[in-house]
Amino acid sequence: MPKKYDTPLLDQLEKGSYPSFVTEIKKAAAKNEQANDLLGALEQCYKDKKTHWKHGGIVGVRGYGGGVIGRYSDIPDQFPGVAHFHTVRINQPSGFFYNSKALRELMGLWDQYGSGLTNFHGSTGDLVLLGTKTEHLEPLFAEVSSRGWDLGGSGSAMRTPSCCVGPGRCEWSNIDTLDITYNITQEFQDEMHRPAFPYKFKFKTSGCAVDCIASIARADCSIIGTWKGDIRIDQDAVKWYAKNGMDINAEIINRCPTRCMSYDGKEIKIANEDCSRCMHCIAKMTKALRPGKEKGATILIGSKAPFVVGALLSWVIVPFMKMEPPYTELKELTRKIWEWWDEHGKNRERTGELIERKGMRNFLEFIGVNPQPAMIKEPRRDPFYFWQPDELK
Amino acid sequence: MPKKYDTPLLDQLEKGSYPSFVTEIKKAAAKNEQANDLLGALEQCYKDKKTHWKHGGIVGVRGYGGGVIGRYSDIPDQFPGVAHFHTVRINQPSGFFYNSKALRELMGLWDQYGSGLTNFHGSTGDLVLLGTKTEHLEPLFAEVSSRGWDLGGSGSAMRTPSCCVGPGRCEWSNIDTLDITYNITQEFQDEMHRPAFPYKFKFKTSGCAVDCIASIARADCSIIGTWKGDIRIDQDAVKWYAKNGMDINAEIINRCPTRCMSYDGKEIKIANEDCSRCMHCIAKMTKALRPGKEKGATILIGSKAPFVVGALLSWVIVPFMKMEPPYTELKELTRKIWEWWDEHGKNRERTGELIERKGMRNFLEFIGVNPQPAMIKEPRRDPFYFWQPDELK
Amino acid sequence: MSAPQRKTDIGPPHFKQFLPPVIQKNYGSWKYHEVLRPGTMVHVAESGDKVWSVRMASPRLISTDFVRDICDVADKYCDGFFRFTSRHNVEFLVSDESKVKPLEDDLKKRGMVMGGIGSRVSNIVHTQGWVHCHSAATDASGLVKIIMDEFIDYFTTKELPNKVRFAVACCTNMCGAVHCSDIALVGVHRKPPIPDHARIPNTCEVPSTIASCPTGAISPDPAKKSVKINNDKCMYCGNCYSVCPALPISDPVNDGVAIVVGGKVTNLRTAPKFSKLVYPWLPNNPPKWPEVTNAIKGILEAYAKGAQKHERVGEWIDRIGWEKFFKVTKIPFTFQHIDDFTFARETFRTTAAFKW
Amino acid sequence: MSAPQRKTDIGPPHFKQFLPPVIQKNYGSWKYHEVLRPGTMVHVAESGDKVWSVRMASPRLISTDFVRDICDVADKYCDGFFRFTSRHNVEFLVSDESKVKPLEDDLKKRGMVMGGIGSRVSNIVHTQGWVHCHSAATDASGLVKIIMDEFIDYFTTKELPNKVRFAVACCTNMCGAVHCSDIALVGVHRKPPIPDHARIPNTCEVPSTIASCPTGAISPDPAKKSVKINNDKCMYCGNCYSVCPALPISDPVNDGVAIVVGGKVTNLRTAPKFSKLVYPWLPNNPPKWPEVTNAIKGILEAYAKGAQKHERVGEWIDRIGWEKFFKVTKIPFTFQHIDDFTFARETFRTTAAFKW
Ligand code: SRM
Ligand code: SRM
Ligand code: SRM
Ligand code: SRM
Ligand code: SF4
Ligand code: SF4
Ligand code: SF4
Ligand code: SF4
Ligand code: SF4
Ligand code: SF4
Ligand code: SF4
Ligand code: SF4
Repeated sequence: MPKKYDTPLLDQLEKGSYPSFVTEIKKAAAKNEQANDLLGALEQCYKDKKTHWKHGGIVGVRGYGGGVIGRYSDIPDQFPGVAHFHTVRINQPSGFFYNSKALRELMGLWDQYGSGLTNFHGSTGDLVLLGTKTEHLEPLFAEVSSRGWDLGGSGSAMRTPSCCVGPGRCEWSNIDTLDITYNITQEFQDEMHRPAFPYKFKFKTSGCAVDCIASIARADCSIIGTWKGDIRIDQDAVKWYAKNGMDINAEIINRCPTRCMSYDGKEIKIANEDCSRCMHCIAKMTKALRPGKEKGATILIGSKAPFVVGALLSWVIVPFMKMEPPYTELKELTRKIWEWWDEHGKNRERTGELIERKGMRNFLEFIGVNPQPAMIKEPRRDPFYFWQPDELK
Repeated sequence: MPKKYDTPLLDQLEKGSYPSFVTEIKKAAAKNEQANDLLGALEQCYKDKKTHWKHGGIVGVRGYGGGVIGRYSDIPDQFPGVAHFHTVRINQPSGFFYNSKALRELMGLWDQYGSGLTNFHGSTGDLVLLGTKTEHLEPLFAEVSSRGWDLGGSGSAMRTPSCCVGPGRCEWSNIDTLDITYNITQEFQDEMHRPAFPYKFKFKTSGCAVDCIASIARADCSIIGTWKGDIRIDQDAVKWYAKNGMDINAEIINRCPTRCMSYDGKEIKIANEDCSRCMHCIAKMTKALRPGKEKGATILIGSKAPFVVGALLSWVIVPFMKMEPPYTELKELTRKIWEWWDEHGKNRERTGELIERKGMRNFLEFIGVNPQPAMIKEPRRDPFYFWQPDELK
Repeated sequence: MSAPQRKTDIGPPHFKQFLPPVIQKNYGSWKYHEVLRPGTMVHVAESGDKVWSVRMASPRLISTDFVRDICDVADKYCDGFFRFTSRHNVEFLVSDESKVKPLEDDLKKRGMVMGGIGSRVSNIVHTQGWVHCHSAATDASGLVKIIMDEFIDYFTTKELPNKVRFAVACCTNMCGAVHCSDIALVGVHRKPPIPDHARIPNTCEVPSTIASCPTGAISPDPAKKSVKINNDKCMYCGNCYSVCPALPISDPVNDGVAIVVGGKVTNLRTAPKFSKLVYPWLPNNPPKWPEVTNAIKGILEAYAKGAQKHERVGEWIDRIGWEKFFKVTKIPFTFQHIDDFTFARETFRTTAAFKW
Repeated sequence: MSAPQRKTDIGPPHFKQFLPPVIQKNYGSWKYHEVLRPGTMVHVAESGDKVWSVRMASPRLISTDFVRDICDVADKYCDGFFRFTSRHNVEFLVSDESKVKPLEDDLKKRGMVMGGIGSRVSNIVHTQGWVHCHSAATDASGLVKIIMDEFIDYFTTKELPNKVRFAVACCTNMCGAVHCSDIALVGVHRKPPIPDHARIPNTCEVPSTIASCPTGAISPDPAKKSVKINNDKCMYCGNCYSVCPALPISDPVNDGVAIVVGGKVTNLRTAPKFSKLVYPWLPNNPPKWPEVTNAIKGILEAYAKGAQKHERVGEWIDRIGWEKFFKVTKIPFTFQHIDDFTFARETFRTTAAFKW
């Protein structure tokens, strides 16, 4: 494909030592008309300091209500190659693991049916195929699905779940993040592909409270691995850290949020009943400290971006849940939550927002969970609360 | 006065080693019909487990719109002595200082015109004369006012200001709490006696951040003394505390919220630019540490009880104000605040609630105060804020 | 006898006339103080002058005779000068050291109680209750009396990790300082008001009654020229009753006392804090409210045992965490503890780090 | 060529096929790890087996050729196995120690950048921007590129007190993790949308347009069969434009970038935190946004200098206080910093203890 546009502004973003997305677009542009026009269209945005994309109309593949984001240029005459430029969300494998064979095949298909540009990955977690025409959607889907790939979520549906690397490569994972993610994705295929919820619903799973998938900040259901029982201490390794120059008091003991640790210059002691399992000491002394042995997860609900009344972090709903396949308890809980949300949720009302609007009690009673102090940072301040008739005389 | 009622329930509250209000009522009842009937009426409440008071109608003294709380019994036939039982709020002297002569005189009048029962003091600060009949209000007022006493506030008016003992007996007072309170009370007599505000407005003044008058929790305008400059340290006194068994590290250094103190076993050092003037170290080592020398006050606005949307603590509005008679800056600020509140406040909307409703910017711009980081715990989280036309291009 | 010439807008007497000479002389020039006994402290001025304060409990609701007794004592030992504290205690201000001991002895002889200075329980900030208020869901003076009786030792002798400030309010208007106290009681209703349709048309202004409800639970009942209450929306605040007396809300069986804890006012160490709900309801059992004293006892003892020196109740709880607080006090955790009001979201736990 | 048999609802490929044998064998049995270099770490299994991860930067927006290059490298050094991280970096998973160094050398030769492990800046979580979104008030990829260029040393070599997580979102929808990042950028508008009355009647559904406005700034304009915007109420969120394309809100001069800081996600030490506003607006100056990089530099350097080991940006600020933060960074404090939204009251300072 010959160079079609001068891009003096974008060209400046090929300098500097970090790999350049402009170079990537140019690489694709060299053999792809759509990518070539994207380059021109993007330069135009840089010149005009504004976006040139219009609203997406509803486009998709047969039998699916989501997985494709429609997108049209507002200056299609200038850049016909991106007149339509829809993205296709491919559901990534758990933990973003790949091998070369599978991806080479997929990339080949994308060169054939799309712009040759991708996002590894979208911030929800999908493998995003970035930009194709409406008429390519069906053939592309036939090709990729026949090779074992499926679409991710979009619209008012369950969104593509994602997770941290977990047991795949991390010593702290208390749960099988990869399997949980795969399992619930399979279980809820229908909820993912055929939007029928009041709004989007996201799952993210982290193996421990380090939360390397940022689940607590951006998942309607955040699953975070944790443990019961004492932190396991290898006192020889403690000595090794001390010898290797770690200031154990400054770095560990004094930074423990619950002040439940002590160090006498030789050994570390932990008052485990006061430990909040924040992971600090374990993360900073991986050779010496390891989580306790009874494994499970804390289920937190509700996080989201700031629209409409400010961002939410997820709230603890089930302090401890055993996580063993087939994850029946989690699935039942999920279905209960969706049932309640379906019944009461307004259009474009996320689960967390609904809980706020209806009150935690209404939610907990419906899903059958008892009130527990772990659910709150602090009890209410005001003296204005309700009683149910059966609580009175 | 003969005993009129059996009070088996209240009698139980004469036991125990703490002085008993029941005994006090009985003392008054011995010579006063109203007090006698109060005893019976109160026993009735104890029996019925509910109040027997009705709403107060509007009662008062000529020329005043407040200062008297009207109160009527809902069983006047049973207890005619308290059929009316209005309280009279007498504006207490600054700091609750008295001498025997003045109070003997006042108590004499109250025996004559009222129940002989009082509150030293009401929780706003007034000397409360507890219970009299409508027809006694005028003569009582003539008597007390001719002897130098005046009514306090009630209704939608400025309420009786109050303050801590301050320079009267405290080594930490940075401002003359007693004089400020007297001065503003005099200045705003009209605003106090003739309710014309949207709702009540309270002033409370503390000499330092210890806040012994609880101003930050229950005053629409909280005036709290503070300083600039370094905390003065007497290192000999530090040694004296150490010698007398104080664990300076545990009690002082490690409890300093900003961690700006250090102690080498001999001397205390303070990084004053990091001190937040919380008063902990000074209060616990009064002989060794003293506030800095440049004196003034922080003005905080808005605290109140929980109705309607939860309690408020006062908010920092003016981080530092010099406080010298005649306190012109404070008075001007107050008038500005009232002007704004008068203009925008709804009926029964406190100043703090109005600031919340209209936004801090609107308030600050009107009163002419610039935004400063001291006003906030943290900046806003969400990206939803306004711009004024003159801030744009 | 004709009334004397009334005056208006003269304001309170100037405080200066009530300051003992030693205070006038050393006004604003105090250097330090020492707590000598739970009820006695001495303040030392830059000049070297001293003033002794002897603090005596008062039930706040006092007779004129009580005041005259104070006056007698003050005349005898401190030239008639005394003051009240912001917590309703009496402070005798003595400038002559030799009179301190005799004053204390005299007070003891009179059956008075001294204390409350230092890391102790002091007198309770409270309100009118059944003694004077139409709005009261419980009594205040009675509760104060039984609490102070119960914890008298913490006033007169025993020390605690820090001051413990109690407050009592008889309804959710919370006159006083309940919302920022270490341990506080507030009278609460638990049933919606029952409209008295016979009286409402004549007694109440319907629009302002409707407007008074914070939750929008009140609507017009045009047929009856009265109002209807949506019981599902009512949280029994009693505000409507304040506006319309024909909406009685008192209920001897279901009214009661809530306990909130962990508030503070002072800026020392940590910022002022609001009190938080720990007992949503305990029964009104006058005259002794045994359930209430018992509950407070559990809290106070857990605090006395668990807190470090200088930690206030709220600081102790913040350190150990609310989940641990409920564990050590064995207070049952209920739906009422979970905020469902305007700022609920700020109270939900947004971290996976908490204690079992 | 006829299309192959399409399948539906099969879900993603099972991850197991993509796990290298060493991981399959030691799945869930890792013991510890060591960071060897800024771009290389080794995880050691209970069995003693090891897997080396070599982490390489990616611009996220990549061509199929880039992916094929990765595949080539993976084939050569790690049997074709690799993964992406949750921050879009590539990780080559090597089970043969002898291949680690050659892999690193190869990547260097290809001009690739390794790093981001440990207490460093890592890749930036970001969004579509002008590359693909109709809603964008700024570009995302461009901002990411200039920031990573500017702070590349903190990716490849230099250490910081702890990890610093950047995020970029091109509009207030904030796809990504802006709301909980150490340092994040968000594209913002500053002028109300201008209704295109010609198009609205045919293009937009008036009731849902009105309903879309969080502040109630939109009302019907029946004469024009269109809508009116109350400019005083509009806070330029762009939500109405999402619903009605005939309400354009982009403005090349007044659109720009806000900076928020101090958020975190992890539960270590302190609870997850929201990011807070520090620069309400900086101009859109593509392709280099010098004002933005400059501003970030000021913040990052103040953090590097002021924070203690293991303190995240937000933890450092919490320790020194926001008033001190504004002082040391010299960022001007404006009305925009003071919250006036639903939870404003939680952000006002309710203590007399603050720093000068
Ligand atoms: C592609 C992606 C950004 C990216 O470049 O990574 C994206 C792109 C869009 N998001 Fe998003 N969101 C993406 C992850 C997120 C995330 C992050 C996450 O999922 O972890 C969030 C924050 C978390 C959350 O869900 O709250 C997010 C919060 C939003 C919101 C605000 C939702 C809210 O409740 O506040 C909207 C607005 C909406 O739903 O109308 C939105 C809407 C959109 C739309 C569909 C714009 C629109 O209004 O129609 C964007 C389409 C862009 C395009 O042209 O391709 N996007 N969006 C991410 C999805 C890729 C993927 O599938 O992997
Ligand atoms: C007497 C006193 C209680 C006491 O025993 O000490 C009192 C008694 C009443 N208060 Fe109060 N308040 C008293 C101090 C307070 C305080 C504490 C303070 O001022 O430091 C507060 C909390 C701080 C505040 O202002 O928010 C307080 C917050 C209220 C409220 C709630 C106001 C709000 O905005 O949330 C009401 C309700 C109202 O105004 O309608 C109220 C209303 C009332 C009324 C007038 C009841 C009513 O609705 O008509 C009570 C009359 C009782 C009676 O029969 O005598 N009272 N009230 C206090 C005044 C005595 C004095 O002048 O010294
Ligand atoms: C007399 C009085 C002021 C007045 O104008 O009446 C007063 C007087 C003193 N207070 Fe206070 N405080 C007085 C009410 C308060 C209040 C307000 C309240 O209780 O409603 C508070 C805030 C309580 C809160 O945070 O909830 C208060 C919190 C303090 C503190 C902070 C204690 C702490 O570490 O949290 C100190 C410092 C200390 O004790 O080390 C203090 C210290 C002092 C000192 C030592 C100041 C001095 O150098 O003279 C005085 C004697 C202390 C004592 O009683 O132990 N005073 N003090 C008040 C006595 C009330 C009473 O009868 O018990
Ligand atoms: C590979 C990855 C997981 C994945 O499934 O992809 C991962 C891997 C590890 N993380 Fe993470 N974290 C990964 C995203 C995250 C995230 C999520 C994010 O950035 O959006 C967080 C939360 C960030 C936040 O709070 O805003 C995260 C916060 C941490 C922390 C906490 C640091 C702290 O003290 O605050 C640790 C512990 C540590 O570094 O001591 C950690 C530790 C680790 C360890 C050491 C875990 C282990 O033993 O294997 C791994 C290598 C650390 C490193 O990169 O320095 N990881 N880590 C992610 C790499 C992203 C990248 O390319 O840079
Ligand atoms: S969240 Fe925990 S288990 Fe998962 S990768 Fe991070 S540290 Fe490991
Ligand atoms: S996990 Fe956190 S709370 Fe528990 S001991 Fe370690 S640092 Fe302390
Ligand atoms: S507030 Fe400060 S100045 Fe006033 S009495 Fe208390 S400690 Fe003294
Ligand atoms: S006043 Fe408070 S902040 Fe300042 S040095 Fe003393 S303890 Fe620290
Ligand atoms: S708290 Fe309620 S009942 Fe008690 S005095 Fe105040 S308004 Fe009356
Ligand atoms: S008690 Fe309160 S909530 Fe119930 S109807 Fe009356 S005003 Fe409304
Ligand atoms: S942040 Fe806004 S502009 Fe960027 S991708 Fe998301 S919706 Fe589009
Ligand atoms: S930009 Fe946002 S605030 Fe302004 S009119 Fe549109 S929806 Fe309303």
